[in-house]
Amino acid sequence: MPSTQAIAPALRFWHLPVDGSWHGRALDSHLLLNLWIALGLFTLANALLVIGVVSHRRAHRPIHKFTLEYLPLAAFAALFLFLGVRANSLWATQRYVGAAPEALQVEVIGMQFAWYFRYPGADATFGRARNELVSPAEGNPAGLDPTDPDGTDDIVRPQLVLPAGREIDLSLRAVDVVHGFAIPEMRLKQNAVPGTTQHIHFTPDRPGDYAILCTQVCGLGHYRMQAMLRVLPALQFDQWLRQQELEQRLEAGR
Amino acid sequence: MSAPSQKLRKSPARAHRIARAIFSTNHRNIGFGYLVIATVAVAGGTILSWLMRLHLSWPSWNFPLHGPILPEEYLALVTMHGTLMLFFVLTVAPQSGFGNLILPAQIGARRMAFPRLNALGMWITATGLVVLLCAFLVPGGSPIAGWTSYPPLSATALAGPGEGAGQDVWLASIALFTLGGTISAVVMLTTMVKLRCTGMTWRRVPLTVWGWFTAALLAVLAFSVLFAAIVLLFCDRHLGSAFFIPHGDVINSIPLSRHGSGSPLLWLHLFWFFGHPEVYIAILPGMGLTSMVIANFSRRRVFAYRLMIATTLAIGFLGILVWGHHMFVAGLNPFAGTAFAAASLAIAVPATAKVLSWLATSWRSKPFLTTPMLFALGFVSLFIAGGLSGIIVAQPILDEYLHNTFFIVGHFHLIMAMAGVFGLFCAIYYWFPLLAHGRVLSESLGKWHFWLTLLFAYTTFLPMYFSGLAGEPRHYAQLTGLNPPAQALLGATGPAQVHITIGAFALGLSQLLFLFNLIRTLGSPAAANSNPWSATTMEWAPHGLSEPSPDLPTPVVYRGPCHYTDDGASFIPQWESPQPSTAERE
Amino acid sequence: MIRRLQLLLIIAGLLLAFTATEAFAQGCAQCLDSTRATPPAVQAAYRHAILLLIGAASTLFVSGLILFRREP
Amino acid sequence: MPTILTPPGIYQPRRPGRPGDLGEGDSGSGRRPPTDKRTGGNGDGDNWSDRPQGRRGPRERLSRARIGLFFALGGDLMFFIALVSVFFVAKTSGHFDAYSRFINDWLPTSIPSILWLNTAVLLISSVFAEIARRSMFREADLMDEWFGFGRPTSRRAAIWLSATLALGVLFITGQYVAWSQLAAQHVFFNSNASSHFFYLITVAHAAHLILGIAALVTALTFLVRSRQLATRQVVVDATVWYWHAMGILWLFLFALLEYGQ
Repeated sequence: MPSTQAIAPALRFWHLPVDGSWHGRALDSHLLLNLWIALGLFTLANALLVIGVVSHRRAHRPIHKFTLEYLPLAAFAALFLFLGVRANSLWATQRYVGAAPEALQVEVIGMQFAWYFRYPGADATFGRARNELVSPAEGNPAGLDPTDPDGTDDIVRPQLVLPAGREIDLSLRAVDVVHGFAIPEMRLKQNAVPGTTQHIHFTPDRPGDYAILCTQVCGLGHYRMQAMLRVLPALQFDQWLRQQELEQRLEAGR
Repeated sequence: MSAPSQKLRKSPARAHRIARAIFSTNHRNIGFGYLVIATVAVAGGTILSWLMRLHLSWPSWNFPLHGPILPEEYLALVTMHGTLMLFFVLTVAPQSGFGNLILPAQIGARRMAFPRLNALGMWITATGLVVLLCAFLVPGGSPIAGWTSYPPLSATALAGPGEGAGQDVWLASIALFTLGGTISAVVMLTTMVKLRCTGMTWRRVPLTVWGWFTAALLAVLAFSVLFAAIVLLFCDRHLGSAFFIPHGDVINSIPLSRHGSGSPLLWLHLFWFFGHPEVYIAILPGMGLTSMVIANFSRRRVFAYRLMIATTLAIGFLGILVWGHHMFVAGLNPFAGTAFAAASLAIAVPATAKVLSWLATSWRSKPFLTTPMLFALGFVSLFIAGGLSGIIVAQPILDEYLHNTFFIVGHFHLIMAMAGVFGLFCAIYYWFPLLAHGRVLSESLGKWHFWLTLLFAYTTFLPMYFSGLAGEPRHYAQLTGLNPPAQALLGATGPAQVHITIGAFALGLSQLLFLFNLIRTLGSPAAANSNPWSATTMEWAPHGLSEPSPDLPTPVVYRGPCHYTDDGASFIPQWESPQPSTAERE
Repeated sequence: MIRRLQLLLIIAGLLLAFTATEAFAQGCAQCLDSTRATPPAVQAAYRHAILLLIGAASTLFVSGLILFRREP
Repeated sequence: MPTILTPPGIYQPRRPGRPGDLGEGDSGSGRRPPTDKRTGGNGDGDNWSDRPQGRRGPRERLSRARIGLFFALGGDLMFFIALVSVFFVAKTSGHFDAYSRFINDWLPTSIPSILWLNTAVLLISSVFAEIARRSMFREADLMDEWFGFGRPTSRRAAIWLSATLALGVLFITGQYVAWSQLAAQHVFFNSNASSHFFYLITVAHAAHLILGIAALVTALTFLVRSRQLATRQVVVDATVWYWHAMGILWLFLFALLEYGQ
């Protein structure tokens, strides 16, 4: 699998942002392969079209051969099969199986028109959450149930902070309408459908700030429904998390 | 009481003519009616798209008499643009419009089956368009949920402006559309099955008819499913049911307390079960026409004619099985994603066969590069440009990055919108002599029109691929004032936005050339030549399109279409009897 | 020739459909906690619904085609 | 542009065409007996094989109407298929409560037993309709009419069709009774998930039956008014096939509601 530097010029040619996740490399190389093939076929087909039309001599017997009818077709079918199988192996590695049990659990809550992110806190279990209780104004954007002790140490933030190099298991929730959770620079996209929980897992490996977008039209504020993903080196992340837990404990104690 | 009768007595002929036009059951009037519907819709849709582009490129620009476009207004523009163009242009014009105008003549019938039903279908569709346009006037404005109207956004007025009366009007309009479309499809199917003239065996049927036939079959199957979905959504909106609304859904911190626990995914399934066949309904007639036109002006038989029939049917059939590829990241089970991807890539094979046939038919044939031929070739080019990206987004893992970005927008605008429009222009230039008493649209103006349209089609829609690859999502009212990383990511597409906008305006304005051509030609005197393109199909036969009357010879077909001598110098149309001796013997 | 082609295509389509629908389901297939996963009953229900739609539609499509072919 | 090879034009038989006559079948009075299923002339200057396909007399019009009806009903079937598939999903689906337990809140609606009666009524009406349809094609009576001895077919058919009409109206009334019974038990459309479907399915089917009743009325008026035997045959035939389709559809929907919940 080529490194990011190797395919950087290609990415730039196709206006693709550089990716910051492990599975992104494979996805990029497959995407680039597809794009080059598409570009090649587009040029070839249009060239054939133009040449065939402008050529001055008329070929007397029109071509009607079984080979000409089915061989190219078979070749294309093989090409599509190859691409499909290659794509599906990537799809399978990302989607057929869930995240490893030791992956960092984060819950993503989408609502008109903001993303919130919930960390399980010290007890590593999410507290009960109910949509009816969701109210960002009263400082409870996740709809935490106050009667549930597990929820007291849950950390809810409007910004997603993740450690580099560790697998992340996101579980997507939507409060009101369908939202599209997308991090283009992580080559990640999954709709958050109200009433269901959608899981998606990935491993960020390039520290930095990335954009989290909503990619499913969700109302008049759709275009400004964004959040920031900050990927920190593992140590800094641990510091950050410990600090958040501290703050949370203070809040709960109050 | 007496006033109207007075008026009638003043101009009885005029009133009579108007009444005849309105209550006419003649398939030509009905076909023209459909074309009028499509023209109104395409004009409206184009203007809406211009407003969208202006706002996307210069968000802070104040429109005269209105001020800046608000985000919800932008979404309303997107929704109405999509609905007008897809439902009332790309479905109505090629299928119902030219279907009614040309189809009967092409199968050697002088009329459609069930003429009254046919007229009813046209008027229901027209009502649907009027109702849709009313969405601009209702309080709250037109809907903002996009042409796919995903619930719960479309399921309650709480979800945003335009989701009240506007969404209801939208539902009513689309319900009418599906009704009219089904009626028209049933009429066309019966005509094609029963009214083919003597000798028009299924092997001799032109590919255009195969396109219409497959599209009509898909319409009958798909439209009623959409109608069912609309009924269910209406119940959710007004009768307190919860087919598409999940349990404990809270919108604007107001709980929608409903019995039962539905799922938005249910709507996605029903909608896309309709939505994907709909795409083929829009493009299949164009494919058929392209094959026939390229063959006619290359003076060659269609390369692999029977394979082309098979691929038309295969594309239609597989079109029923692939709707899930619109839902790869919408919460579909990943295994289902694989299955739908396989079916979608399977469609690429018959589609490739069609492209190969088009290339092989025109290959070194020294064709007559008339305007219809140029538009047919343009159709091929655009079909390739849009189809290749279709193979990319058919792969779930790549769709995970490209879904709902402008890459998709570019894809379906090239393969469906632009290819569809080129098919329409090809049909207009090709069949104009039939519909306008032998007048031929000016070739020089037509060629200018073609080259400008092709150039600006690519100028407008190719850059969308790149802005999509850069990550620009659909339905974004503006790409400014976002949070810093998003701004850094999407702000980069600024130049592309301006480029696309300019292209869109140029594309729209170059159609004025066509209007001018149309008006000028209609002003010119009628011509005599009944078959100016030396075509072989039945609609060009003497009296091909004339009214049914007992004194006209009954059409008889003796061979398949596209019989040309190898040097292309001469041809034998379908209606020429092979051995006149038998005729004398009778 | 074409009959064989059509038959092949239709069979291929049906096979595609029905092998595919084995996996058709909704919701969360990757949840670590089984309480959040979509219950198999629901997945089966979706599977049957999709099979029903595909089956009915393709039958009608083919029968329409047969009607067209049966007329001379 | 190239020249056209023009063999001499083929012989075209000219029919003495009445203005406005598109060769639509034939009025039962004159020319060929309407029971004659052959296409192809028998000497009387009215050679139907010279007519384009689709205009070759009553049989052609009949099969055209039937095929149109087939496609229309195919679309209609897809409508109900969509409803039923949603029914299957809604029946099993539920939600997770606060304690992460899966709650399936589907309460089967108790089907009023009068629906059994209605089903029987609908079946009998279908039988009557079939008798009416058959009687429109009984050859002896058709020949009678052709020879001008009154219109026995239409009289007999009209009686049976009115019986069908009566039973159809009875069925709709029965459905109404069923709805009011449920309403008396405070089961309304939006009571719960299954009641949605009960009302949705029964009302949708009732709407189709009301269309059928309108068609029956039309057919009866045609039986009384129309001069053309072929037209009467086509109208009655199409109406009755529609009626049968709705009867069969109801059997499936009723089985679904009775046993499918």
